[in-house]
Amino acid sequence: MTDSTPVLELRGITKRFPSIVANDSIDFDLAKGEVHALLGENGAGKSTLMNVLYGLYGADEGEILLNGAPVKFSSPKDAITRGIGMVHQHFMLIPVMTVAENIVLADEPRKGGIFLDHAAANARVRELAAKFRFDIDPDTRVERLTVGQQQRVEILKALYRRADVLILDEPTAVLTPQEALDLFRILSELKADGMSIIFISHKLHEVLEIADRVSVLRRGKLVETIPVAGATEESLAQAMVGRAVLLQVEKTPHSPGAPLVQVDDLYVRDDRGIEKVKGVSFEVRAGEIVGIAGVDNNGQTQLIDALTGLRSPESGSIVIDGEAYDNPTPKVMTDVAGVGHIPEDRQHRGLVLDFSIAENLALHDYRHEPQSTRGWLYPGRLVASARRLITEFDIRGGGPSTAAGALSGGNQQKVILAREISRDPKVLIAAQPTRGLDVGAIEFVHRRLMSERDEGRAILLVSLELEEILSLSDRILVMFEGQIVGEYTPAATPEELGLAMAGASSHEAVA
Amino acid sequence: MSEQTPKLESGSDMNVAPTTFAGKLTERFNSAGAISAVVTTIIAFFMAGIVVLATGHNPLSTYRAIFDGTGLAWLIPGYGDRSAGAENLQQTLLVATPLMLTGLALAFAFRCGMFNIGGQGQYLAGQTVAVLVGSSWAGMAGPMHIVLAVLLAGLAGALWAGIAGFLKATTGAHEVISTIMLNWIAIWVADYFFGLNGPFQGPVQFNPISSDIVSNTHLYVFWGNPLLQGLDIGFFIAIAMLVVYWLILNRTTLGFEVRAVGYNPEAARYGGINVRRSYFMAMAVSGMFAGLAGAVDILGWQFHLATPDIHASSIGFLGIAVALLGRNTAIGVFFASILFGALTIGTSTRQLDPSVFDPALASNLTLIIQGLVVLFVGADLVVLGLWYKLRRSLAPSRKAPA
Amino acid sequence: MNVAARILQPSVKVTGIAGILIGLLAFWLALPPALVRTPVIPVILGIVAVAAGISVVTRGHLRLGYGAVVAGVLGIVLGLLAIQSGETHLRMVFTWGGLLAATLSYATPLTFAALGGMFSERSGVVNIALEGMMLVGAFFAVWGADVTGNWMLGLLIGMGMGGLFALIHAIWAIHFRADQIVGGTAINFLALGVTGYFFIQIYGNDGTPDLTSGSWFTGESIPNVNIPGLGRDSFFGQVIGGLNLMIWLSIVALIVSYVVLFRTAIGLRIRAVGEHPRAADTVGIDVYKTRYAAVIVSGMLAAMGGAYLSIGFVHSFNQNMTEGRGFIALAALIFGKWRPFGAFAAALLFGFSSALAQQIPPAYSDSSLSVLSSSSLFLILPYVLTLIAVAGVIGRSVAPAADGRPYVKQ
Amino acid sequence: MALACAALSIVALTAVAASQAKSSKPAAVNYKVGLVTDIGGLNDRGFNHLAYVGLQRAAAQLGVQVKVLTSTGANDYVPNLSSLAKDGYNLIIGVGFLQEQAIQQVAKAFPNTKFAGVDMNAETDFQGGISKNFEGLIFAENEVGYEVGYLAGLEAKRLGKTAVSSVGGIPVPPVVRYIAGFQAGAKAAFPGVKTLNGYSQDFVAQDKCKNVALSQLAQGSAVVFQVAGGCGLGALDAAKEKGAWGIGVDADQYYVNNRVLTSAQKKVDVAVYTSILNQVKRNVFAGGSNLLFNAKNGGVGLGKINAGVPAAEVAKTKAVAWQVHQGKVMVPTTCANKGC
Repeated sequence: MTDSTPVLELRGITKRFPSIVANDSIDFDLAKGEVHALLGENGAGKSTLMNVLYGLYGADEGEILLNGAPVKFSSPKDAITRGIGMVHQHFMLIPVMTVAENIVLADEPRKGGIFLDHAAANARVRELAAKFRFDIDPDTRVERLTVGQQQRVEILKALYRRADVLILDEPTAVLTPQEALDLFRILSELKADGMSIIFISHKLHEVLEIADRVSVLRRGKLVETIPVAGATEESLAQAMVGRAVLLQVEKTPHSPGAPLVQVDDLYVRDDRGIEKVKGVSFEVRAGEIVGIAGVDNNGQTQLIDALTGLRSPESGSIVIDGEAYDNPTPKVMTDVAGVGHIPEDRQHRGLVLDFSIAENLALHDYRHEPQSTRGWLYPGRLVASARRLITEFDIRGGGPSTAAGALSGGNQQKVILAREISRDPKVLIAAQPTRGLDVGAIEFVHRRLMSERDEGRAILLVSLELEEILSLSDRILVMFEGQIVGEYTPAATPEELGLAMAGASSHEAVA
Repeated sequence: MSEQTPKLESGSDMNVAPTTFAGKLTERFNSAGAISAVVTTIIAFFMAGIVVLATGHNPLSTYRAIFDGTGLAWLIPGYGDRSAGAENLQQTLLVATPLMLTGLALAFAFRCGMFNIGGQGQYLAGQTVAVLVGSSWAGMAGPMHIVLAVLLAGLAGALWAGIAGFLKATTGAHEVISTIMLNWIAIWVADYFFGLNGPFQGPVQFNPISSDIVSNTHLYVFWGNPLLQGLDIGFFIAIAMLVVYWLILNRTTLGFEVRAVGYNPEAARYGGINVRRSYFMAMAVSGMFAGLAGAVDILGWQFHLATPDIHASSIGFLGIAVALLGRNTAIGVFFASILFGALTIGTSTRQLDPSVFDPALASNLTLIIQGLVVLFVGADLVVLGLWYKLRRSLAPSRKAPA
Repeated sequence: MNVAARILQPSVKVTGIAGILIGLLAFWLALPPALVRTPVIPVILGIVAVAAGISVVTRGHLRLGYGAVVAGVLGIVLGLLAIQSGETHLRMVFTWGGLLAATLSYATPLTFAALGGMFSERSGVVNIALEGMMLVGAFFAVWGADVTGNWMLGLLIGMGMGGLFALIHAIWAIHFRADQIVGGTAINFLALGVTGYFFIQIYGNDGTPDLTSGSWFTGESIPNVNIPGLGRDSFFGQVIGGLNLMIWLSIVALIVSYVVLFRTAIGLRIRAVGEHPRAADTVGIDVYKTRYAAVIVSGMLAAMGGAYLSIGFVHSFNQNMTEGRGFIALAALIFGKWRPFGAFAAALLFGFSSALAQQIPPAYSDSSLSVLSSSSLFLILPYVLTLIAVAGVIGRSVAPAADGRPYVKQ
Repeated sequence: MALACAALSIVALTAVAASQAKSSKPAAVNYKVGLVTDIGGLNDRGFNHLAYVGLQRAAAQLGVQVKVLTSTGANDYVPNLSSLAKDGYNLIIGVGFLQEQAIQQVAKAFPNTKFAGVDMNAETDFQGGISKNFEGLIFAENEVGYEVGYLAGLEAKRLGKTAVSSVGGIPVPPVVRYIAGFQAGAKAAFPGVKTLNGYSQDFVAQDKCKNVALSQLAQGSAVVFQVAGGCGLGALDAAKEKGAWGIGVDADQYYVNNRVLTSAQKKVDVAVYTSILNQVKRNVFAGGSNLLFNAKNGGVGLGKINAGVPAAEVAKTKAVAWQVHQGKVMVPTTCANKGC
């Protein structure tokens, strides 16, 4: 913040997409050695702006100045050669290649002009890793690394290319709190080394912790740019959302009944044969929501797969409403056991996007009366029952024969909710039920889950969003590396949960 | 509510690209409809015309001559030679019949997200069984015998394709590779069956030809001279199968499952559909259509199998082009098979005047046109884009003076 | 329990592999030079192999177990068949030198095409059009050699045309984002039509002319390489003494492909584009250019395979002379797990079984099974083997992650 | 009866030779002859092509109007034959046994049109009997096979080799007859010789025949007899490559390369021409029967013998050929010990 010319300056950047103006005349600057946070809700235009800066999109209007001189980036290559590095939200790493190969890609050390110099590549990576105290073996294949380590590979990629501007796109979204702390340490070291950093986030406390200045985007427009010193979570939230922060879900006191889900000592392997669920036991009773918190990829997916019959458990037992299901199929779990399932990826797993709403709503029931008899299908009856559900669940954007793919995310999720709930399941498993939805849709889903709980269903909620877990659950289980490492009440603090999610067995471990 | 705000960042919710082949095709075809099928065909003919021109022939008179040979003109009252037209049309429809069925075979597998290149082998399995059944049990009543031969041929096709479906379902073997292997296996097994010293070689000691099927298993010829390969009721079997295809897909739970798996196998699995069973069933149904194609050819006009003919046939491969141009719909397959049937007959040496276009070249021209059709089906969006661009560029110029 | 399972596992694997080997032994013993003449031995060995397979299957290693079962059954059947045939004829069939030379000649076009397919698929473009590109290479190599009077130019012209057809495939796959299987199918149709059309237009009823052969610089066909010092009748002389230049070139292409793909920066980039095009794009690799280059190289390599067939081996062209070899090459590529030496091994296996299939029938000409002497049944051997291999004895092979997916630049 | 007809054709062959000398254009005759090929097409370098040559000669020398139709699939046979019949062609010649059933059907439907079939034996190939408006044009391939086999045996002996071999396409009757004759001839000239035989299962793909031939050469064959049409050119190529002898088939294939020992000619062109000539000039037609073309009437015979063969052997071979011509050698039509 000492130099008068900013390292980087964006002037009047406008980027339009067919249906929306994603960036509307945005000004932004970055000083040397500063961490400048870019804050905004999903869809506010943060990633678009960074993609423009990184040469992935061309801006419709405006200009980019680097050290005071205007530049034109038509591809990431231009941005890279000018010293801009980016750590994407979804890592741009090639799983089957080694750390070193990933890092040197497109700027490889060579022998004799064409041959890849593996030794030199490894040496260079070791050297960089040592400088910033990264614990990484250049010869390991990236698919074997933890998420935190992969992120460090991404940062090394930028450092290897001698970036002096580093863009981090929601870097903590996939990290445990502990890993996030590590990241912050790394960032401050980079900063001390003279790196200028753009830090994109929608988490207020992180911004306050790491950034020097913060720019807030809302619906494609820059709302304000202020120094972090003096800002508060409330003021930033106000600027970010533009209205009062969202309502807490009204939670009625719960009165749990008989246990409907009983899982005992369950072991599950993933597709590659790796044990992902290791001896999990818990129960969910009628009329309660049990939340499973945890960082992504700690066995939640395999646990749900086992409970819904998508994956055979290695050992252990699953009992639904008193009946044991040893090796069930999805059909048995939905039809016989009465388990409803809101899958975590609604577009790839929850819906057949090319199917109509009516067909999607019938995805379980097409094989039963009255939708079909003896294999003969009655499309008219599918449409009739779809009409009812469309009204009941307030699905907007089309009629029974509209393709599900044409609906907005919120309405797609309503189709899934309608399908699962209308079958009157005893147990409802909701995985990431609000991921990628906007505020209104989130509210709808939350309210509906509460009311289903009150109807007496046993609900298992799996989410990566701590806030969601805390505000909906009656009991909270934390999953770490395939095991349940703790049970909490909704009164627990995010910090407590965060520690458990990071695998700290007790408070001493952190100190 | 903020529902209306479109999302761009986190999910690009609105337009996730379909993950499967069938999904992609359908997405394309839904947006395209019949227009692009027609445009595709026209462009293919245009490009082939350039080839014709480049090699020193007149494309217009060539196409005219081809058209005259197809017999389609018979449908236009008062045009050309009626009796020759009728005979040509019989041949066109006779060729279109198995194409319709192998086209359906390909289309059904497509709808389940699979590319069944094995139509040829399944067709041959059907032919083989039809010959074996048709040439045995001479005493059986005709209609019974025919029904039995047709059913068993369909079953043979289903089983042959089912192998590929089973392998895909259990071991994940890619159906493109396994069906190609099964084609060759079918060809050499049939070659062994009917070849010299083979177990089912016919009565002529040295000819690698099967026995003839008994005459009461010949399908009834309803148009033309039965001795001269008139049009038999196999044509109606094919038409009936178009309806069956539509019904299975749209009116049965099997069709529902097949379509769901074709569009999105993951979601189908989450919905409780047995995806592996769907793969197997889809291949089996697909093979059944191809097997029926074999049966109608044998019972309709071929009456026996000679091993050199086995190697020369390409009905199954043409089915690929038929299904693609027909957009995997029953009605599309109908028109596409007529088109390709007509092309085959229209370019035959007996139709094409050598002074207009060398018939030996013409059959290759057919292949080129088929290739171009498939090529432009693949680039459907491009075709459509050009079409809309053309329309846009025409529209303002008309409006301009106003 | 878990510990016990872990200790047991290796021995299960050993049993399975032993089962497969015993099954193969059952067949081997009935052939020269061992020439066991009693049916007892293959039957016993085969049963042992099957038993081993079943025990492995029951212990959960399905793939390995079924492999051993299949090997055992094949061992019994083939072993018994071999015993049925005349000893002298068997010796003739298994003049290993001739058999291996035939293996190489069948394998070479496959090797070229499979290597070509590897470049294309490693960059993320499925190339089902190898067949068409081979055919185009075969025809235009003859045409080029005929017109220019020089095989080198012929080869170059064939490769150029193969590259041109590959370019069409590339434009469709990369820029139009057409489905790559549909596009490839179209190229195959087109190649068949175009080569047939020009073949008849140019050469008419007489077929392609007799190409003068032999000379390195003036011949119209690709010369054979006679290695001095290797006698015609020695084993090595029979196998490699007079191989066509293209066979040696295919070995060179194999090694070069390996080095390029796995030992150079270019190869790293090609593989990156095939695995994760967006990642490659974000570090500044031009995904489109890389894919174009890889697909065109694949067309040129496939065309070399075709050229070997036409101006290398038989010195003429026939309509559809590649007869589905492109698809076999694709299978070899998958069988070989998208790796050069794996694909080469698969091509050799296919070539060997083709050579064997063609040479077995004469062995039965004076046996009680003389029906087999003219039989085409053996010709299913390579296809059955490929089917079994692809179906899983080798395990599921994983394609490059972005294979077949068009890349949309943002 | 068949022999009687065949005897007539000798005259015809002489006429061919005579008219070839001066090729003045004859007056047009109001006689139309159609030819339908099988799926091999006109450029099969085998009997379809030779039949076409015969047809062209008839057009040039007899002044008949001709038309040729090629078949691309089994479904073309009947329409091709019948469209010619409908167009008023007087004689329609089908080539190849694949058309047997089709020609039977069409002959029934057009009793006033005459049909002839190359390689179709009217006496054995048609189960239900054949109409009187059909004549078969068949060949004694075994006789010429014997002649070339004899020369091959002599050469193997001279060169100190132990074997001669044949590469068949698909084992169909003419191919088997050729090979049977070949093996008998070779054994007659060199009793201890081994006779190898293999089939490529293909009439087109040259690489398959070449591989079969290469393996035979590796087993010590001195002479490779190709009996596989276009595919067999690969066998001749193999023989040349390994410095052995090749023997051509059907046509005189001395032009293929300089290692062609001789050719076993099956004069399909002559047969087609004769059949037409019989009709136009003499009004003779072997309805319901065959015209047999054999060594006696010159319908099969040796091609050019390579200049590299010692004169004594050429003389011996010609002597044997004369014996065959005289009918003094009974040549088998099937192989001993099922050897082919």
